[in-house]
Parts: sequence; C-alpha cells; structure tokens
Amino acid sequence: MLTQAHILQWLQAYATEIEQNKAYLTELDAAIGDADHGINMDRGFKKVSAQLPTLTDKDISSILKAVSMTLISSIGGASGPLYGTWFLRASTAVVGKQELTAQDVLGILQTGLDGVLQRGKAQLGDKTMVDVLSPAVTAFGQAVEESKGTVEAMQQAVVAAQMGLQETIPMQAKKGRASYLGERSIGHPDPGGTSAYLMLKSLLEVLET
Amino acid sequence: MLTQAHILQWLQAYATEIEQNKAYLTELDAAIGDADHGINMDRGFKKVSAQLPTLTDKDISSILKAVSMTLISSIGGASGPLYGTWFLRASTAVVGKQELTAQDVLGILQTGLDGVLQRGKAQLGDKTMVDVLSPAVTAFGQAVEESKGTVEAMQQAVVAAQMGLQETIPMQAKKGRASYLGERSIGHPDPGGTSAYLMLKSLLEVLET
Amino acid sequence: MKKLINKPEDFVRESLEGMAAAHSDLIKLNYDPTFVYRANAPIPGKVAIISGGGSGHEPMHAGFVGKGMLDAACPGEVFTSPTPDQMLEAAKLVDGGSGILYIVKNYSGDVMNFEMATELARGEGIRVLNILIDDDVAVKDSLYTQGRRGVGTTILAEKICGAAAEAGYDLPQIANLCRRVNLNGRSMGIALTSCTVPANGTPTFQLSDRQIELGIGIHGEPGIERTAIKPVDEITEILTRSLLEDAAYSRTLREWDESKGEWVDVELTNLPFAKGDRLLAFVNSMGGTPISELYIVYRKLAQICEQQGLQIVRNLIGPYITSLEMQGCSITLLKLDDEMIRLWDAPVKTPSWRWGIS
Amino acid sequence: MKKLINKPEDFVRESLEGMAAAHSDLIKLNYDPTFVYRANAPIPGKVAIISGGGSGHEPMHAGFVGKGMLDAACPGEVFTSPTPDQMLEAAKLVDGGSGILYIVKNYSGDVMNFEMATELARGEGIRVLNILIDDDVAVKDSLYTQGRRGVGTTILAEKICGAAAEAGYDLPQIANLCRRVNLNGRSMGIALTSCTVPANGTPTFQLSDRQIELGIGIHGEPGIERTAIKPVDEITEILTRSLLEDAAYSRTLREWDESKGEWVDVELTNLPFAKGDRLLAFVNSMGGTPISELYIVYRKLAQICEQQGLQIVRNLIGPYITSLEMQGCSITLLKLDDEMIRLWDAPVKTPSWRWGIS
Ligand SMILES: Nc1ncnc2c1ncn2[C@@H]1O[C@H](COP(=O)(O)OP(=O)(O)O)[C@@H](O)[C@H]1O
Ligand SMILES: Nc1ncnc2c1ncn2[C@@H]1O[C@H](COP(=O)(O)OP(=O)(O)O)[C@@H](O)[C@H]1O
Ligand SMILES: [Mg+2]
Ligand SMILES: [Mg+2]
Ligand SMILES: [Mg+2]
Ligand SMILES: [Mg+2]
Repeated sequence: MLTQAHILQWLQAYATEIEQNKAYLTELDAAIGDADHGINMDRGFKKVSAQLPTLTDKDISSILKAVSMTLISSIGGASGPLYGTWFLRASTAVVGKQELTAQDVLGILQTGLDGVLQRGKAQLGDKTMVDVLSPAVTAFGQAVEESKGTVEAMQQAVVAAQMGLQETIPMQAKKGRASYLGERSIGHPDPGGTSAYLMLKSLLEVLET
Repeated sequence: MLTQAHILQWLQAYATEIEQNKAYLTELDAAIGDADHGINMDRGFKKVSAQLPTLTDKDISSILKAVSMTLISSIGGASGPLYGTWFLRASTAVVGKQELTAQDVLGILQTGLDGVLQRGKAQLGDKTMVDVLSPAVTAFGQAVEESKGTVEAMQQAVVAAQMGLQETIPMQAKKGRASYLGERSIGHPDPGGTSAYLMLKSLLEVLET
Repeated sequence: MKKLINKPEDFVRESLEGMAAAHSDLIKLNYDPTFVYRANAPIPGKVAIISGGGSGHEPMHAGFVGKGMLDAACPGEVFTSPTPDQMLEAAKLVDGGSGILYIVKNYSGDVMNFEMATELARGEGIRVLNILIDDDVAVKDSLYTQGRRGVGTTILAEKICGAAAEAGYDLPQIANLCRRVNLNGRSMGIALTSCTVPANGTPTFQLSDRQIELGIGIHGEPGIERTAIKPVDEITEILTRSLLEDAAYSRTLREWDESKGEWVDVELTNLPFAKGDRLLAFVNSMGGTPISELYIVYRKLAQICEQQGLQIVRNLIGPYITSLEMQGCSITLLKLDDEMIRLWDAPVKTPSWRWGIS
Repeated sequence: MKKLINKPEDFVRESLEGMAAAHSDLIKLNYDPTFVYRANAPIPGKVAIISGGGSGHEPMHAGFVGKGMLDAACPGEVFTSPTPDQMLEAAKLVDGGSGILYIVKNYSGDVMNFEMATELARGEGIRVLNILIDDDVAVKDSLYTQGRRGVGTTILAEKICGAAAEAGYDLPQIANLCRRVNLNGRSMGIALTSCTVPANGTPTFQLSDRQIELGIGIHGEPGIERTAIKPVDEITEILTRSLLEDAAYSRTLREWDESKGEWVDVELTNLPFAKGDRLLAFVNSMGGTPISELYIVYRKLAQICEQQGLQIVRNLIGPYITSLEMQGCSITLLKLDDEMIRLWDAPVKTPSWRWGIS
C-alpha cells in the first residue's frame, strides 16, 4: 500500500534528487538543448518542497493537483507543461483515495503518461521523457498483471525506465529542442528522460525504506 | 652635403623601417594607448612610398611639403598632424635649396620640432615624440656649433634621440592617450617617440652608406 | 562568467524593473505572475496582442510593448518559456473586449505553455487565438524535428499585427494577417561565440577561435553545422542563399478553431521567394556583435538581393532578437505587400521602436 | 580574432557602404576623402553640424547624420582620428551659407586634426567654429594629462545642437549651446572585456575572468584602475558616485575666436550636480553588452538618483557610442534645462534615431 505519507516523502525526495542533479541535468541539456533543464526542474521542485508543509493534511489527489499547479506556473519551458500535465492527470486517477493499491499506482503512471503524450505529441523513439515513462508504465502494468505488489512492480518499472533512458542515447531526437541538432543529438542521454527516471527512482526509494 | 637623392632614399628607408616595425609600434601603443600607432604610421608611409616616384624631379622643399600633405591626409590620429606638421614646417626651412648643409639640416630639425610643439603643446618630459626630437635637435645644434659635419652631427643626434627614447620609459605621460593611464603609463617607451627615433636613425643610415 | 548582473536568479526581474523604470510612460510591470503591459491597457474595443518567450532575447518582447505593437509581453526565465498563468493573467488585464492574439514562437515549450494558456483563457470566457511563427530555415523538415523555430519574423509579425490592431482590424483578421506574415518570412543565423546562461555560469557550447556555428536558434543551442570562420561576405552568401533557395515548405501547425471550440491541425505552406518580390531585409545581432559588422552583412545581402532581382523596400538592422551576449547574426527576409508595408510604416512607440509619433 | 568582416583594411569602408545602402533616403557616402552626409545637404540658411572621430564607435557618428542632428560625419580608421581633408571637404559640401560647427571629442588626435581643418576652412572663407567635448570624469585633472576625454555627452550635444540648427539658431548661438551641454555633462565607463582592432588582430588588453577595467575610454585603451568583478549594483554605484561627487572641474580649452581670427584659450568650469537637478540619464553599451544588462544598470542608477534628490526626466539606454565588440558600459548624466529638453525632444530622423517624425 502506498500512503499519503509516502507521496509527501517521495515529492521531498525527488526535490532533493533534482537539487543534487541540477548541474548534471543542465549539462545534459547543454549538450543537445539550451542548458536549462536542471535549472528549470530545480526552480519548480524548490517551490514544491516549500509547498509541502501546507499539504500535510490534504488527500493524495489534492496533493498531486497542487503540485501540478506549482510546476505549471514555475518550471516553464517544455518540461513545465509536461511534468505539470503528468501530475495534473495523475491526480485525476486517484480522486478520493487515501491509500493506493498497485492498480492505483498504475493508474497514476498510465494517466500521467497519457497526458504527456497528448500535450507533447511525442512518440516512442523521439528521444524524450516518453522513452522513459512509457516502458516504465508497461513494466509496471506487466507486474501488476502478474499480481506483484507495488514495491516489486515499481522495481521493475525503474529497471525499465533505466533501460529506456539508456536507449535514448543512440536516438536522434525528433521532438523538443534537441531535434534541431539532427544527427548531432545522437550519443547523449535525453535530459527530460533523465529527470523522469529520477522521479520514478525516488518513488521506489521511498517505498523501499 | 645632403642631397635631394638622400632625401628620397631616406623617405624610402624610413617607410621600410616603419613597415618592419609596424607590429612593434602597435604593441607599444597597446600597452599605453590604443594599439594603432604602427598601423597609422604604416598607412601614411605606404602612401609616401607610393608617391616617391612622382617626386624624383622635385626640389627638397617640395618633396617635404608633398610628403607632409600625404601624411596629414592619411595617418590621422595624433601622429598624423604631428608628423604632417613636422614635414610641413621642415619644408619651409629649406625653400629653394638643392643641397643641404649641416646648418640647413639643423633648420629642418629645429623648425619641424617647433611645429610639433606648437601643434601638440607638449613639453619636454610629457612622454611624447618631443622627448626624442628635442634632444636630437640640441645634440645636432651642438655638433654644428662645434663645426662637425652633417654625418657626425646626425650620429650625435641619433645617440641623443636614443637616450631621449630610453628616458621616456620611466616617465608618466602628460600628453596624448597615454596620459589617461596616469602612473600605469610608467615603464613603457613612448610609441611616437620610438617612431621619431626610427625617423632620425633612417636618415643617419642613408647618410652613412 | 563576467556579466553586468547581481545574483543570476535576479537577472530577469531586475532587468525588467530597469526597463519599466526607464519607460514608465509606456509600460508597466506586473509581479506574480510576471508580465509587462501597456501603461494604458486595456484599450476598449481594440484587439490585444500578447507575445512572450524566454528571457535573454532583449529587447524582444518587453521592449516592443506599447502603442502600435504589443499590449503585453510574458517573459520566462532565461531561454525558458514563460508559464500559462503569466499568459492568462496578462490576457485578463489587457483584454479590451475584442479578444487576444497570442503570437507564439514554435518551440515545444512555448507552444505547450501557450496552448495551456489558450485553453485556460477560453475556459474563462476570454476570446483568444494562437498563431505560431516558424521561420527558421536551418531546420530542414518538420517530420523528423519539432519543426522550424520561430526567430526573426516574430517581431516583424508583432509590429505588423500591432499596427493592424491599432487600425481596428478584428481578431480573425489579425490572426490571418499574422499567419500570412509567418508564411512570407524566412530566417537563418550563425554564432561566432556561445553565450552564458547566468544561472548556469559556463558557456553553453565551446567554439575555437577558428570556428563558427551555422544555423543556430536563439537559445544558445548548437546549430546544424560547425564550420571554419570565413569572410563575412561568404557567411552572408551562405545565409542568404539558404533563404532564397528554400523551396516551398509545408507543415502542420495547431491552431484553435473558434467554431469547433478545439485545436485543429492546419496545413500551411511557405512559397519560395521569387524575382520581383518586395522584401523587408532584417539583419539582426545576436547581442554581442556590433552594428558596424551588421552593416557589412547588410552590404553583401543587398548586393545579392539586387543580383537576384529582389527589391529591398524596407530594412531593419540592429540587436532586436538576441541570445544574451552571443556574437553572431541572423538574417530575416520577409516578402511584403502593400498592406504589410502600410502597417510596418504605421506609428509605433515602445521602449525599443519609436517612429511616426512624438 | 573572430569578427563578421572581410579584410581588416576594408572594415570601415564596407561598414559605411552598408549603412549608406540601408539608409539611402537619409545619408550619402563620399569617397576620397571619406565622409557621410545628409542626403539633402546643403540646407540653405541652416548652420551645419559636423562631427567625426575614429571608427569602431558605431552608430556614432555616421548613424546620427540626418534631419535634426548631424549634417556630416567624418569617420577615421578604427580608433584613429580622421584627417583634416575629410573635415574640410565635408564642410564645403554641407555648408548652407550660415557656417559650420565642428563638434570635437577632446583626444589629442581629434583636437589637432579638427584644428587643422578649422584653419584650412577659415582659409577658404568658410565660417567654422570648433567646440570640444570633455566629459569623462575618469580623467581626474587636466594639468597632468591631456585633459578629460570626450565620450557620452558627445552624442547628446550632437542631438541638441542639431535640433537647434534645425530651429534656426545661428552659429554663435549653437556654439554656446554646445559648450553649455558639455559643461553640464559627465561620463564614466567600465570594461568587462577588451576589444580587438581588426587591423591588429589581438585584444588590446587582457583581463582575467575575474577582472574589470574601470574608467576606460572608448578606444580599447586601458582604464584608470583594474579591479575585481563586482555585482552590477556596486559597479553602478562606483560609476554614479564618480559622476555625482565630481567637484567643480576647471580647465583651459582652445576655441577659435572669430573677432580675433585666431585660437584663444578659454577657461571653462563644470559645476557639480546638485539636488533638484533635472537629468538625462544615458546608459551606454560598449558594444558587446546586451540591453538586458544595461537595464539592470539603469535600475540601480535610477535608485541612486532618486535617493540623491536628482530627477531623471529623460533617459537613453543602448549601444550608441561603442568600442567595437567590447563588453562593458558607460553612464552619462547630463543636467537639462527647459531649452535643452525641448531640443532633445525635437524631431530627429537618422539611421539610428528616429522620433517625432515619420
Ligand atoms: N514534445 C515533447 N514531448 C515530450 N517531451 C518533450 C517534448 N519536448 C521536450 N520534451 C522533453 O523536455 C526536455 C527538455 O526540457 P527543458 O530543457 O526543461 O525545456 P526546454 O527544451 O524548453 O529548454 C527534453 O529533454 C525532453 O525530454
Ligand atoms: N600633444 C602631443 N604632442 C606631441 N606628441 C604627441 C601628442 N599627443 C600624442 N603624441 C604622440 O603621438 C603618439 C601616438 O600616436 P598614435 O597612436 O598614432 O595616435 P593616437 O594617440 O591618436 O592613437 C604618442 O606616442 C606620442 O608620441
Ligand atoms: Mg532546455
Ligand atoms: Mg594610438
Ligand atoms: Mg529552455
Ligand atoms: Mg588612435
């Protein structure tokens, strides 16, 4: 079972992860983008982190929605609307729930991904966060079908996410700024894919402790 | 005796000297000015050099005057009017002369210097070409008084010019761009003083060969 | 990193504060969310034009807010699209009852944020249309990329649409005009040096003293090709030929359909330039290139246009859509018609442009 | 050296050709000797204003030739004063019969060349006066130096005197006005980077990534002090205090005396700024600093002026008197009176400035 407390811990853990990886994410973006992804994400998740104390008595869906509003109005760039939409849509998947089953978590991951796809129109293989989020959903779904628990499903999702991230390296970008580079975008991991992987990894770490 | 041919040779020799020292003079000017003295002088004396073939049948005064007009309209900066005035005034000192005695050469050096002083209002010790031209005139005048010939007088003038140039190194500039540097102008030879020294040295070399 | 800034995180705000202080007769600055708006907004009955995008491109866009041009500009962080709440609040404030045109550069971030803002504004009953600018021919196709970026044509569209709004055009007319400007404009740029994002502190890319980056955007991102520095006439030739030889360019862009009340995909095509075309020629500094060098670029550009039978009837030369302190330039050519010329010449009074008016 | 140029020796000519091509309705370019003049010169009965100086400071001066400002500009080689023949021929061409004012920056080269030109023009029966601008407070005294350099105040004097000429002032009136502008203006600048003279190919000075050069002129020459980079608010404070705390400054300048027909030494004094003064505040880019940073400088400058009871009634922010691609800025404060404000606001139409006019 994934509790409201897990969600709050996860958001805090992810905010910390982003802060620690701010320079790294920005460096990845400098290689194939405009050198701001870490800065953008850190700006947004610093706000989230500051906001968390005001959310301690809110339900999970409300927390996710509040976070989405903060991200939408503070990240900007491509990642702002995408992460914002991910959290906004995720919040709609768990309305009224106080605790989340593995099925609920799958709902979050799936609805979030759908939102990102709708907003960004990227496809698998375009070298975006979709290449990380999508295999993670598939893996998680498979685990759920095999009646695995949330932690185990999440472990498999993170493994798939990491593989997905690895696979962005040889890809040529077709969406986002990196696509302008054409073949020069090959050979670098996708910055947004990297931050998406960290998001899932943070959730797993919270669940495992 | 200093002939019209000497004058033409000297102007050519000096133009060559400037061309060879273009980078050096500019470097000196970069240290305490605006990095153009060699470029300025070379622009002017390239024109002079191109003009020389048209002057072969002119008398000395006309040659000096024609050169002054070329310098005035092509060097610009501070050195343009100063060298231009030097040659212009020098030309007035030898009107109608076909050959120059030591006394005549002294007239050139003295009148040229007077023109520079009048135009630029610099005093001895201000770290300008005056600190080279002035001791040279004095030394030449002394030699003439001692009834030395032109070559010997010129040798002493060049020695004095060289000492004058050395003495500009510890000076703090009070005229020209270098004066803006205040104490930071100390420790560098004056660019215009250097080109003035080369001018006298070129004349001596022509006389000695 | 050496810049005339205080703390990197205050760069955007302090720069806007300085601009607002310097031009308080023309513009005002709103905080939380951040946007710059015309001092006398809203203007009843006039369509309002709003633009926006990352900061670091100054004077674009805030420098173009004022009479005859923009009603509001929404600046994001450096090179980062602004957020939907900025665009929504700006729309609320400047709406004169005749609707709003969002002029949006075709970057994934700008597009997505402005789309969200459009949806939000529509949800609140504000009439908003949304036109994309995608004029950068360095991006060859739209199938394998995000599509062409919006660069120099953006501010030309802002001027022309701003004048149209002032002249009483209605919202669909202005949206059509904006689309037409976009379909007649092409741009391409090069960089001699990278720029440094203040919050980042190190140059985004490294170029040796003999290299230039061809086909750059305006966010310090690398271009399409790295090549050896050449005489500016050759560089100008490469840029100009890229614009003149660019074939018909078709792509699908998303626009809001008012009758359907939803996003629709619109198929649009730029036609190539042709002999006899009347052009606006725009030579733009990326920020760190002095105007003396821009004029050398213009010199060659004018020669090529003349050889090709193209007539430059208006020109614009200066640092107007920049990438911080980057050295380099871009060339934009816009095919004009009588209406566009009239609107280009119409009075404007903004922090950056001021003509035809006291 | 990476620049948008062809051969270094063609830099000045090609840049002027580009400017003339871009603004053929406003200006024309004369070759041999080189100068830029108003397309409709001479204007009968109007006093003509001529300025000039080394190139590399674009848009100054050629960018300010046109209605309401200069009648001609004489550009020298990069950072090198132009020559008397340029100034003489320009005077002959633009003389409308009411005389010529030469506005001259107080550098030894400019002063000497313009003096020679004045003598030559006077010799040819053209009525010329010659006013020096020396506003750079970084140069402390005139006893041990060439005296203060002419920087930012120059173009303000050009605008104000140009408007006066347009309004029908006669030559002595305009010379008096020009002198008054000079006595009311003070400037100081800093550099973050050096610039590279094209013909030279290497930077004129070297600064580390942590150093700035304080009190620079506009020719890439080193300043009065090298110091560590600081937040821009501190830099602005240093510059502004240097202007505001500058005491009365007296010096002797040479002017042509018409009645005597010769040069006379004139003793002149700048009075310090005082509470209640109305100011024009001019924040200038040295060429490579983007406008976003200039606005941060302006923000602090406006705060300090307000604290000190000084009223900024006009401002000017941009790259107007530059040193090639140098990064850095200068601040000029000019005390205004009603007449100067009226003349500042008067219509102008030049390649660089255009207001109050179509
Ligand atoms: N259309 C899109 N769909 C999905 N993800 C996208 C899209 N465009 C960009 N991204 C993601 O956004 C990341 C870049 O985010 P960021 O650098 O913050 O924004 P920007 O590109 O506007 O500077 C990319 O690495 C990519 O993962
Ligand atoms: N007022 C002056 N009187 C005499 N010599 C001067 C004066 N001003 C400058 N100079 C000389 O001119 C030289 C600089 O010439 P140059 O670099 O060509 O001109 P600029 O200083 O205008 O760049 C100085 O080194 C100095 O010798
Ligand atoms: Mg980015
Ligand atoms: Mg010099
Ligand atoms: Mg970005
Ligand atoms: Mg010089």
